[in-house]
Amino acid sequence: MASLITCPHCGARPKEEFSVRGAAMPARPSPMAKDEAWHAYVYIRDNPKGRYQEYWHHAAGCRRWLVVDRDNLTHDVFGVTDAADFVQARGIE
Amino acid sequence: MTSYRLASGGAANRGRSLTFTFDGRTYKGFEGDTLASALLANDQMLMARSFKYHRPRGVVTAGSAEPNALMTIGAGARSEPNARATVVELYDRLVAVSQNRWPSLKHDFGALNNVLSPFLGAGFYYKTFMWPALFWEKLYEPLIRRAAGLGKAVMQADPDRYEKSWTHCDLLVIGAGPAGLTAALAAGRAGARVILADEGFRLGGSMLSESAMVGGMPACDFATTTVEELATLPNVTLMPRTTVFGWYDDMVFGAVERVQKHVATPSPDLPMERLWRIVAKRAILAAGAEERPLVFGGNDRPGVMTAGAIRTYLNRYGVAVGGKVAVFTNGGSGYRTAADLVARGVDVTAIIDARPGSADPVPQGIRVIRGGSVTDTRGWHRIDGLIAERSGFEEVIACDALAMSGGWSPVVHLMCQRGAKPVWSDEKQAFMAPDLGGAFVAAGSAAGFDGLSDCLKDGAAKAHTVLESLGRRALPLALPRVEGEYDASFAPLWYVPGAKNKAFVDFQNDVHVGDLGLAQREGFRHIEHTKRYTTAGMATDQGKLGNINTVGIVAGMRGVSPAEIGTTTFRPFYTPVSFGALAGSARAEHAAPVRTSPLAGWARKNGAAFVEAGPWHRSAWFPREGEKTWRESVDREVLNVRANAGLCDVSTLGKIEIFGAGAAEFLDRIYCNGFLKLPVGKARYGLMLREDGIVFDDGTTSRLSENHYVMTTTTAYAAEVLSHMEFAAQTFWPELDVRFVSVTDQWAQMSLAGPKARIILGRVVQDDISDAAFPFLAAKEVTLRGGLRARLFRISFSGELAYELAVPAGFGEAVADAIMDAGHEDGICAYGVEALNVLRVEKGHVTHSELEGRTTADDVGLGRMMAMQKPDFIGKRLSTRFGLTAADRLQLVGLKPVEADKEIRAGAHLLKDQAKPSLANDQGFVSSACFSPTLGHFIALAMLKSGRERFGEKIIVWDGLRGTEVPAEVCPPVFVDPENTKLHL
Amino acid sequence: MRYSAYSIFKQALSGNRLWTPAWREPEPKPHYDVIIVGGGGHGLSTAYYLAKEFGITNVAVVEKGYIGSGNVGRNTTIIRSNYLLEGNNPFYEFSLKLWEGIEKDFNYNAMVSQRGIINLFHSDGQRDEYARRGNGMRMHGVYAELLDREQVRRMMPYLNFDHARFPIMGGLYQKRGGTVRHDAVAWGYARGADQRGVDIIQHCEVTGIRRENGVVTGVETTKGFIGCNKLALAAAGNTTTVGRMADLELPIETHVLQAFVSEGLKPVIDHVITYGAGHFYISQSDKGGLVFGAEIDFYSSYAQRGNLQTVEHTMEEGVSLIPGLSRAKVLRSWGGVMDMSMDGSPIIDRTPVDNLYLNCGWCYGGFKATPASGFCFAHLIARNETHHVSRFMRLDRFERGYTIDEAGKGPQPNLH
Amino acid sequence: MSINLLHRHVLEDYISGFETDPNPNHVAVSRRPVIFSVLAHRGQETAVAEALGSAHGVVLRFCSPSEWLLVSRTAGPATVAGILSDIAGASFADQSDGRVLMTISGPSVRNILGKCVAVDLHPEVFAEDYSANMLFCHVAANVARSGPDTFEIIVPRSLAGSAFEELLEMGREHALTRGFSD
Repeated sequence: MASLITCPHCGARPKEEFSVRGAAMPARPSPMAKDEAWHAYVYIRDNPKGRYQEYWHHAAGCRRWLVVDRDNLTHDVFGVTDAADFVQARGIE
Repeated sequence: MTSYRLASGGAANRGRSLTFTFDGRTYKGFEGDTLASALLANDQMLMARSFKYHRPRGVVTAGSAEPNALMTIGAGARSEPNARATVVELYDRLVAVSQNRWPSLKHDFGALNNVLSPFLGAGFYYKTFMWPALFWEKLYEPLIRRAAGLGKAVMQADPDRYEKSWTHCDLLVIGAGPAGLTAALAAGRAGARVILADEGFRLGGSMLSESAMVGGMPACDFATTTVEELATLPNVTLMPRTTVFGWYDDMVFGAVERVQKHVATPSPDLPMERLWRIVAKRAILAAGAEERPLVFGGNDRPGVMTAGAIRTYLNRYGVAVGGKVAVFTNGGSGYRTAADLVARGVDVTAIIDARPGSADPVPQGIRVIRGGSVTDTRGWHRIDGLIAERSGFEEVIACDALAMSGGWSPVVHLMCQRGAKPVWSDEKQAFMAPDLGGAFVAAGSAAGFDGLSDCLKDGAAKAHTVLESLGRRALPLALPRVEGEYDASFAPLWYVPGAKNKAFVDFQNDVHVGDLGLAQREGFRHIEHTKRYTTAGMATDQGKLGNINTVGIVAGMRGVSPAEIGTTTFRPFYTPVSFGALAGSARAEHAAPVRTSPLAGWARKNGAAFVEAGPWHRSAWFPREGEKTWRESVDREVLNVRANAGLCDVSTLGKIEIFGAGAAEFLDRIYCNGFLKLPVGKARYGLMLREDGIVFDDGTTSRLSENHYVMTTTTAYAAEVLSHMEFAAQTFWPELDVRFVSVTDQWAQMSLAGPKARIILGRVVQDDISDAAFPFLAAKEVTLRGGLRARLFRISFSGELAYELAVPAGFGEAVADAIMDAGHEDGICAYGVEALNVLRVEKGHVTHSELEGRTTADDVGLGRMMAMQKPDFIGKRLSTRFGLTAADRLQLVGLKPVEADKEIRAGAHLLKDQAKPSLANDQGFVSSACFSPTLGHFIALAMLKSGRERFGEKIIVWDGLRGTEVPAEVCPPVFVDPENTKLHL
Repeated sequence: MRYSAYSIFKQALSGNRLWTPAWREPEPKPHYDVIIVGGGGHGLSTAYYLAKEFGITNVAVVEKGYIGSGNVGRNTTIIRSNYLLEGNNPFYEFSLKLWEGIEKDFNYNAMVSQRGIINLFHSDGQRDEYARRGNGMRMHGVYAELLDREQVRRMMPYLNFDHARFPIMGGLYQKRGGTVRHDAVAWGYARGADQRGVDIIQHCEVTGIRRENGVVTGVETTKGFIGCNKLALAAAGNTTTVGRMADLELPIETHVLQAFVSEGLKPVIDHVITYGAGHFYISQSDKGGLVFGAEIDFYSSYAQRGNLQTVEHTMEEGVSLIPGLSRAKVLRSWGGVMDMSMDGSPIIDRTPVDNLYLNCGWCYGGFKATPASGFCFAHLIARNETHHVSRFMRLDRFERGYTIDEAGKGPQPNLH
Repeated sequence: MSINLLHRHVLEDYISGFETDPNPNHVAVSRRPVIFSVLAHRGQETAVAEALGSAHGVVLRFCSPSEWLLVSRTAGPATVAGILSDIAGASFADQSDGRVLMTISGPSVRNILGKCVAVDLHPEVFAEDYSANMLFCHVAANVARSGPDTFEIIVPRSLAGSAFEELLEMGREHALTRGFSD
């Protein structure tokens, strides 16, 4: 994972083409949500050891935001999806 | 003569003689020599001093694991410290100098440490040098520092070039010995994209050093023939002189190629070294095995070498390391060395075999002491004898070299760099490569095979397996017949009891068996603790030679299996890599790309001084004849803008084109102020917050048509803002139809500011730009005289009547020239970012000096911009937290010095009048300060506790760093034209 | 056994055979007053100060590996107190003062070497930021100097002054900054704590936190249940994993930071230098190795290893700053697992669970904090009240809007 | 007054005065190609891609599933803008002055580009007419294969000098020459 990310639009690309934002969970709360939900969204992190979904931006490529589904201990990658698809799937769940 | 060049034999090119120097003396060697082989050929066995005790040391290996023979190679800016003589390829006029000795290699004062060694055991420095406290830094530490270290870095800029390259393959084969060659051949013939990399300058690995016959020819010739065939295959890339130093995620390997390290006069068109990132679908590690030294008393004496190294010097380089060689072994390697020596006419005085018996063939007439051991050696700069012991009887055996063989360790380093641990094998008495699931496998002796024929076979077999997993089929390889191979098996012997002298496990760091025992006694029992406490394995060879003995010895002391002790962690780099190779071409002025403004040429013509602004070079001021300081130029520019007009390059601002039916809604949520009602043809200042309610960036956005906007961002945050918007569009509000593209590079943008701006601009623009037709905040496409389409925005950072004109970048210079011509009669000047900064401070406009990642909109007086009635915008919810709205927050104010001639500088802090400087009394800080030529004194913007309630208060601007305290009056932050009359002229 | 030149002399005469273990290897007792989870620098210093300063000696430090196996043994050894914000500056200054007396304090030579640290600046804006920081330090009585380009050149003539992409304009210099031998810190605290009765229990992994009626009663470990009156977490990169056992929700994301050491060289770099146009920092150890690093790898990771691109970037910055390094060789790289907090500053606080205490969020800056972190944490555990220098390092500061955002980067941990 | 509309190429200073007869490995810079960014709106990606694919006199460079660069060396900007205006669901921006187009060709082109990009340019992987955005000499660029040994590279104008300089440096080993193509 740390050397190459396979962008669903561009193929395998080196790390330097990307910037990383952080955890892809949870979703941005609704404007009406409680303060606690907003606090948790902005500041609290699950930070699991193991499987983890993370936002990566293919800044020097297609400029799409991606979600890299990976293991943060072994650095194995399970899949890379366009963030819009991820958000849509999360919405359905 | 103790070591010497044989009359014939070896692979060095005897037809080409090379001259080199070592410590100032001139020697001769041959092309194809290493520095070590050439020194040995000249009977120079003493090559170095050890790190701690400064003991005399010779070469102990013939490869990259060498712990002793480190030298400084080359002169001046090209000198390289800590080069291993065993891998330095000899070239003509090479200059080598020994290290870590004074005054000379032969006579080194540091050897006093050797006498003091009982007091300098492992970790002694943790227990002393504590009293008196001051003495550590003033006395002890400087002494220790001077004594420590190895070679000298010259600290001059490197005259040579470096570069980096990516490459991709189906199969990377690491190591071009028997297994590597057959693996590459099998895969290459099958049509796979193969890279064969080897750290040596000649491909062939151990076959270059062995006396066996392969396929009816000497092993060395067989290797050469195979390499020649590989070279004809277009899908095979041979990479000699290339060390694969690291295995990283996703089957990316780091490798360094020494392109010109062996060249007397480097070509300027080639790099000195080249860094490769190799992306391999599969990889085979065929790095061979490392021969273990034996741990016995006096095992570090110059002339004590591994048995394999002695064979390499003999067979590959035609060098006898001694005239009378003794052998101490626990396996077949020692016997093979004896046989090879005898075959070349070198005396072998005895073979001491630690085992009671073995089937290894003994060369005729050579005495074997079975079940014996070596307990000590004699000699100082070179071994001159050893003490052999058997069944309690000792004898002195004269020798001038000693071959030792403690068995073999597969070289599995690379396969353990990503977390997998090597696996102990009782059968092999060695740590073996971990099972990594097939993408990366070991072959040959790296996989634990002993014999040459097995290694040849295993290489081909592994290639077949690997190719199959890639869906390729390889034809079976006809393997050559091997004659005269030897049995490399051995019985374990971690250390030799009864040592009468220090028995070293880590030669370079001078760690001996006693140190390991001390570490155990003191509780440093975990192998990582043992390592860190004794420094075993922390030298430049990273324990390639000694770590296995350390593990074995510690296991013995603890009465457990080496499996239970385990190894320390294998980490990059396999062998040390130069900073230069890893940095590549990104250095000096090329450390990072430069962004050039389309108006750079215009600025240069007008005499600009440039300044780095992130990636950009920006025009800072435009000195004119007679102006002695930058301030004179800037003052003139500012006054001229306020009185007449000035032209400034603002092309570096981020420019983002925004399209879509959802764009208005999107902007309304991205900015904290309202954007839904922005009319077509108008620009609006906008403030973006982070989700935590802190200001992120500011800029203007103009609506060019119903669903088409153009946004400007600050120069510094252009990339971040675009990423942020892309993120929001994609993940927050995917339902909004909005698209972005950066057009920063498309437009040359210039700000024309000053009371005469309209008159001047009117001479360049065809359209009606009267105040009525083009009022403040108008934003429209216009046509320039000459027909060029451009974008014009009536916005102002300076507080003057001002326009920003954007034209296609290629025309920027022409248009800027035209404006300067058009404005000549009205006194136009070029002005730079320094004057721009003064103008904005005078006007109280904030930049990232104020918006520094901790300020809210309200802090900088823009709180009323936040349209809290909007259902949602980024930063809305968290902006109302208690701490972000507290009354004692720092707020933007202006400052005027009470005495007009006093200077206020940014970075100063604020104190109440009469208050003493302390954290408790700290009232805030000066964020921006400048001399205001308009007002004739310094002015500043500052962040002051509850600042807006304190206008009129006298405070102290405290700059302890620069030793000034300036009384100042707190005032509103707008110094010039607070009523904004000039904007609407 | 007390360490001294005399003890070395005496032991040498008996062949160094009579040295005794630096710490015991006890089996855990059924119950302790305080259990500290994490045998790194912070956990060990907490135990040491609990025993020495607050008289609480019935303490266990439980460590899943060997002591010092975390970040205290894999950092770049820098100490300094050149912080900007009120929430940080007094704390780190307190820590630096503790460093200055540490060897006598715990009778172990950790080789505190105050060789001076310089933060180089490369633009007017950066100079102003550093001036603000330096003046903040001076206000707190912490000496700092703002050096101009020529002053820096005289001190460090080998830096790239003439062919730099980002020319050096000057630097903020703290003479009292420097380096400390990192392993010795863990060992010195461990030995000091052990001598005062603290049980250091290695190879003992916490697998659960037992609670009854909202109060912690002890920990489940690979060596069985161990009871306690108070439980203190100092688990760095593994804070979330342990915290989850008590249902803590934390503002922490775990990242990897690489560090590097070169081959041994004769002394060439006397100071600690940080590059203002990048993240590169470097010093030279007493052994001669150049110890250096740069930025984190940017993605969340629990692996103690990094990627090649970051390695290369680090070297690019290194050679850009110090051209003479080009032909020197880097020997080894490694990775440390960082508990990055959401504002880049640490947390020393109580938790929603009574008698459970938290020490985390050190990001990549925890080493220099080791003494003060242990002292303040011990203070909190012993007295149930916050030490005044750590009073801003609260867990609820995010909710209340009182973040300590030294870098001004907001709630994205990999930017701090 | 009328403005003397002299157009200036950003690589003028890097090329004029350095021209030689092209070697086998050569990089040629186009003086004034027409380059547009094209964006497909939500749900229109396929339709826009199809429409762009059938446009004449232009070549299409892939940037993302909803973004392309449209390049023409023959048609004028007005013509291209006209074509694009007719495509429903597309927005576009003229980038002709914001992008620099260079063509590198020769027997060593893959060796040279290996030092500039991370992507595997083997013809089985990166075939003719394939294009994508990628880092090229530390700069975000678009790279397309236009022939067996020919690649077209589009870089942002402000960074073109840096990228071009580095390309030349990486080409030294293979005697890379430079020039304008027209």
